[in-house]
Amino acid sequence: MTPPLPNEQLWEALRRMLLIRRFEETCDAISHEPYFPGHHTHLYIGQEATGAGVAMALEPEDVVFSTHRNHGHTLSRGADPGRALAEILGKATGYCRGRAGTLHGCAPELNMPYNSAIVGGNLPIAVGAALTAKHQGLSRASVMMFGDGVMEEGVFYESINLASLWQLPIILVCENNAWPKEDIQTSQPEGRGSLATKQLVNVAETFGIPAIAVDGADVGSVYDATVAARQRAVSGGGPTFIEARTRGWPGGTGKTDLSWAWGEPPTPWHRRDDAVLRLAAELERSATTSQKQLLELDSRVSQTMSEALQFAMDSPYPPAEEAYANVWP
Amino acid sequence: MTPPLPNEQLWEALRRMLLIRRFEETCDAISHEPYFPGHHTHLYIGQEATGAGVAMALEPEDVVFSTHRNHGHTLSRGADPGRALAEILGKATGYCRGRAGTLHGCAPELNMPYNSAIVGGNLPIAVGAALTAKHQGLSRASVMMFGDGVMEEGVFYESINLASLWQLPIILVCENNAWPKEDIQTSQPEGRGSLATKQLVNVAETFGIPAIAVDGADVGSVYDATVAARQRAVSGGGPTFIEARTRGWPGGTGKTDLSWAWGEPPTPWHRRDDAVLRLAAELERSATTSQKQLLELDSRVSQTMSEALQFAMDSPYPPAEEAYANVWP
Amino acid sequence: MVQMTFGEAKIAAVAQAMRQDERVIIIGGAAFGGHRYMTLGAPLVQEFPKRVYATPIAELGYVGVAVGAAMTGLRPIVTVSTSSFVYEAWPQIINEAPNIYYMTAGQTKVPMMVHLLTGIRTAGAAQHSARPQAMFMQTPGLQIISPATAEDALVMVQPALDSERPTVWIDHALLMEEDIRGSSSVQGQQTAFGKAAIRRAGKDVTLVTYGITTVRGLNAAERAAAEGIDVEVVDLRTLCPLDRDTVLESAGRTRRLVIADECSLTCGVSAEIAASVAEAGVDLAKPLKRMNTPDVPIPFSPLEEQELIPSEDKILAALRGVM
Amino acid sequence: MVQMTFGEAKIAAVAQAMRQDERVIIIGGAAFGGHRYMTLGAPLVQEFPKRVYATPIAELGYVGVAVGAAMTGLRPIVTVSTSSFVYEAWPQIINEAPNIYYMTAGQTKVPMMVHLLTGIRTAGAAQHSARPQAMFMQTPGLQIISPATAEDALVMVQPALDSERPTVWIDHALLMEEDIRGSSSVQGQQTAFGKAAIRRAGKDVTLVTYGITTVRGLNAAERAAAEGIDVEVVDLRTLCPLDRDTVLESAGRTRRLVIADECSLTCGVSAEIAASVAEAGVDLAKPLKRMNTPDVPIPFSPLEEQELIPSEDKILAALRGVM
Ligand SMILES: Cc1ncc(C[n+]2csc(CCOP(=O)(O)OP(=O)(O)O)c2C)c(N)n1
Ligand SMILES: Cc1ncc(C[n+]2csc(CCOP(=O)(O)OP(=O)(O)O)c2C)c(N)n1
Ligand SMILES: [Mg+2]
Ligand SMILES: [Mg+2]
Repeated sequence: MTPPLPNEQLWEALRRMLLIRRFEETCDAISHEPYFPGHHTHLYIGQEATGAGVAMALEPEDVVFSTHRNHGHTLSRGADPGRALAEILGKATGYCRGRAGTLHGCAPELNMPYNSAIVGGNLPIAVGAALTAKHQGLSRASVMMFGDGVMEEGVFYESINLASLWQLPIILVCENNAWPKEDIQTSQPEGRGSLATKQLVNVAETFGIPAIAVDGADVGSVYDATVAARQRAVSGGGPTFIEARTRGWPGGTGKTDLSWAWGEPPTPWHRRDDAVLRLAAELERSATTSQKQLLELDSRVSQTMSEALQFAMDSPYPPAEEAYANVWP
Repeated sequence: MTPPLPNEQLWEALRRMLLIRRFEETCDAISHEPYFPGHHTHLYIGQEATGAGVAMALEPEDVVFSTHRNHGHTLSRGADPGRALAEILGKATGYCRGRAGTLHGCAPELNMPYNSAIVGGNLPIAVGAALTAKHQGLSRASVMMFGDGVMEEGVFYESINLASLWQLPIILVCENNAWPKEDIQTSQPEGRGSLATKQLVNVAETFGIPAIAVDGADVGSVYDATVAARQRAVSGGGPTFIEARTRGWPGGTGKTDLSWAWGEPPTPWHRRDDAVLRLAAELERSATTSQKQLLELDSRVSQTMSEALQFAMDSPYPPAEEAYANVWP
Repeated sequence: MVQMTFGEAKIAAVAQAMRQDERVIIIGGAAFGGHRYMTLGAPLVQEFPKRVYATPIAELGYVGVAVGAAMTGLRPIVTVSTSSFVYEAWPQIINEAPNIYYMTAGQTKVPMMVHLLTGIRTAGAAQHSARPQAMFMQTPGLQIISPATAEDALVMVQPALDSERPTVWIDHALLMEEDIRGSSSVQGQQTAFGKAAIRRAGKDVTLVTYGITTVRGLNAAERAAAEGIDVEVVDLRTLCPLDRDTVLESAGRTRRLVIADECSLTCGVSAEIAASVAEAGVDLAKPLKRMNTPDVPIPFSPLEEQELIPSEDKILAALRGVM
Repeated sequence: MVQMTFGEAKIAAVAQAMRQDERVIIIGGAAFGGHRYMTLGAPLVQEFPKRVYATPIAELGYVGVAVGAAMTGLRPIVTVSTSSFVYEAWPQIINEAPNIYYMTAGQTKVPMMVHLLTGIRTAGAAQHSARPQAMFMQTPGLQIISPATAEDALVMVQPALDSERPTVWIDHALLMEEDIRGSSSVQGQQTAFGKAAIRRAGKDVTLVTYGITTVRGLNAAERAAAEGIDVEVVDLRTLCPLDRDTVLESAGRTRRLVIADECSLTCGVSAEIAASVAEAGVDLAKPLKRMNTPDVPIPFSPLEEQELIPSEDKILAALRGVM
């Protein structure tokens, strides 16, 4: 594969992806500690290339929306990992002073104004942000990052129909982590992967929306597709649907050793589907980058992450009385 | 066109269609009388062939669901016009003792158990009736008659996805009275015709549901499609989507004169799109049926309709206190 | 004194808001009058053709679009027409819009308004007669306005928009028929936004009303006066904020209380008023009375339907009942 | 005396109902325990693999499917998991299911049950902490059960199904943790379906509770007893039917009343209890008190969240407050 991104950008992509990986591994490690609020986190492991590829194709003025699986989206958009983790721990230094938590992670100052944890909750909201852009003649895109499960909810269809009818500047990034379907148990309690369509892109096309499926673990493909979609959006060409296909992380595989990229990955998933290892391997093979440089990047990122954890742990909770702040009369 | 139905069945189809026409003209005529409750009725004029064609292809054990535009569905299923009109007038002799009215017309005794007036309200309910049939191994179909507008509501997609995933015995009859789209003002206050898809059948196909578009003003085509769909349903073949295309009745054209069928119809709509006139003309041309026979049928039907009106007018209202009947504690 | 019908006044208020602020748009079409008054909103479409977005039949979708448009710089007014259709948009109105300001610790605002034609409009049957206001009151983060007079329709839209809160406008399908022109009973009430109005001063009994029951209540009060019962009519005007103070003060003074409310009885608006009065320990001479629609789905048939509506007659009977 | 946890008891009740009646199926998967107790429903899937329908993420669709299945011969129990997701299904639960029996003049019944894990479950934040019960109480035609003890979970499912009414089962995400085994405070209460239970007799003050507040209320009552306050705990058990009589009788006897309710204050369940007591003219020695979650969206951050919950401590404080 020829990298579609110049090397220094691939390097930056890897940095963001590694940061997400180390962040999520940290969340995973502490998620059973008594101070960790809530019962589970939705991690972005395996999907890092999608988050990074999309984010790198966007401009600061674009408005980005996410889902319950948002850690990777805020980080790749440039969120500070300390404040992001503080939010997840319910601390006052979090992006929403601990009000939002893991499920609702967003960063208004980075043009990620709000996050719904309801499957499909943000879909029409993102279309509304696109309406603002079009109505006011602004040159910016609205970007909706969402899971394949959203396409089981009716609101998805209402939303894309509006986006298509009104030709709004929106990029619909469907992160299909249930790909390929044959890998998926369709009788899961929550019915993930339970859509009767053969190809997700067909759905968008049926609604007159240009659609493309890309390898979501390949940052270059994601980046290219997003650049094209953004170009379409800001030039009045309306919505684009991007299906970013990844195979769900099996979970429970512990801390990633970056040297697996040129060594022996412990599972087939790591070999085939781990976006971080794949990009590291590619860079390593490209001869512009040494193993040492890669390991140094990793230790810088890991250091950043330790500091972030320390920051989050040291941060105070908002006091009980603050519960009544920001309440309308 | 070769009639796909034998002549006596076409004759029966015409009888049902004429009954619907005279019924709806009656509703139209009295809808501004002070005793007429409510502010508007949704008439079935122009769509009679769809109602009759579907109904004649069904068996009594099939379960049929409708919408706000239900008069033609209940009548073609065999409802007594007197009791149907009594319901519309809120009388105690109506199919639901006046509780349902025009918007909610149904006839539980004819296996039309309930009617929602919410756009899309009955869609998942009809899928549920199909689930009962499949779960209990019953040889019957669930039939959902609905307008094209339903496809703008998300619940439509949730419903057909379930029907397709579970391969349920349901016939989805979409009465597209906004056909062809170019005829439609898409900026109507209620946004009718506002779907970004080119062909409605594509939507069903995308969800893996066999789909066919037929001329909804041609009773034979509707009948044929429904027979095939029912066959598929009861033999375990799952759902079918039928798009029955009609051009909306322009309204305000007064009482139909059946002799227009072989004479001079007053408007292009009557010439091209009036299902009743088209079938009458066809029968008249077929030489098995004389103009006299046709006019006699019409006067018998009109007589039935006058008696129905009289019955409905003479019927009492349920008394005020009955408001508290059928209330759960 | 405003010389407009209620329907005219509300359109005038929206037009005024649109003239003053480019960010105000309409999503859902100009369905302020519902089916029966299709043409009511026509002047808005004429004056602002590019700012009225007609939509597909997709309430959840287009209400959500309004939420997103509001948080990114517009000020949408969403028209849902008959309020029963708002149930389709429930996830956005109950679980998104009202939480956003709080959940982002005040960083993101959702200045939008949702207009609903609520109420037992006659012949709407069970599915077109919704009175969802008490459900909204259960939802922290929503502002709820319920103007009952032409003058209030004129003066309440702008402050509701200015508040930048997601606001539900509880209109009533029959208010347009009531043609409440400026009259002695409504004129000059320059009540502050969020405050109840004493529509009629009285000393014998307090009648709490809002929306359509204000109209019916004022009529009932006139008839009660003829019987020698001097009724004070307190029109709540907004359901959130809820002006408990004015209610408590009035009821404390008259020591008798009737609450007229078209919601179903259980957990309706009147339940909250009654509970607040009980909790405040207002010393009543006789137990208070709620005059609500009973806990019954709304029938289509006219006599049955009339039986259930908290009508002028029934309000009058309730007033007599607490004397 | 039942020796089961609450979670075990509810699964046992459902299993029993399924054994007795072939028509009972589960739609939505066996999500009776939510995320945290994924495995709770596993025995149901094992015993009845063909009668548990896992669904796509399409609450409106699959609740509607249950409505249609119920009216044509099945008796579906729908599991929505976290109750916040039920807002997606609002049109079917509020505007279809409860109207059908009435609108068809008794011809068509909808014997279905919707199971919801409601409540402030900790760290659910604003969008996963819904307490929608008062909204359901505003909806004529819905039956609402809210078992708080293992024994009630065991005995209430069957009559709810037998009633052939659309029923909402208000469960609480934290009840499973409470592990209320049969204990002296709950045993032997063979209270009829639709009747409240006096969980603890007392003479000084009546405490009305349901669901999770029954657990907290009983603990608070024990602590109050240590302070010499003898609390009578009335557990409502069903919210519709609502057993006002037992509440009125108890409050009339103790002449003091606290209502503990996790709903937001305004128009919550407690508002209805308070209004009913006020309307009945029960003569209280001190004004009643509602102990609710304040009208605030639920924050994620733990101290803020704890501040809002009607906890045992807060209920105790309210009890002291009416003495
Ligand atoms: C309306 C609604 N229903 C159910 C849930 C519970 N839930 C949370 S995540 C999830 C799965 C979503 O799948 P997908 O969109 O593919 O996202 P993924 O987790 O795979 O990234 C579900 C069902 C919810 N949050 N909202
Ligand atoms: C959820 C909902 N939204 C809006 C309406 C108002 N409404 C009644 S009929 C109708 C148009 C429906 O169009 P279509 O389904 O094509 O049926 P047609 O009237 O053309 O037969 C609308 C919008 C409604 N009843 N329910
Ligand atoms: Mg997924
Ligand atoms: Mg149509």
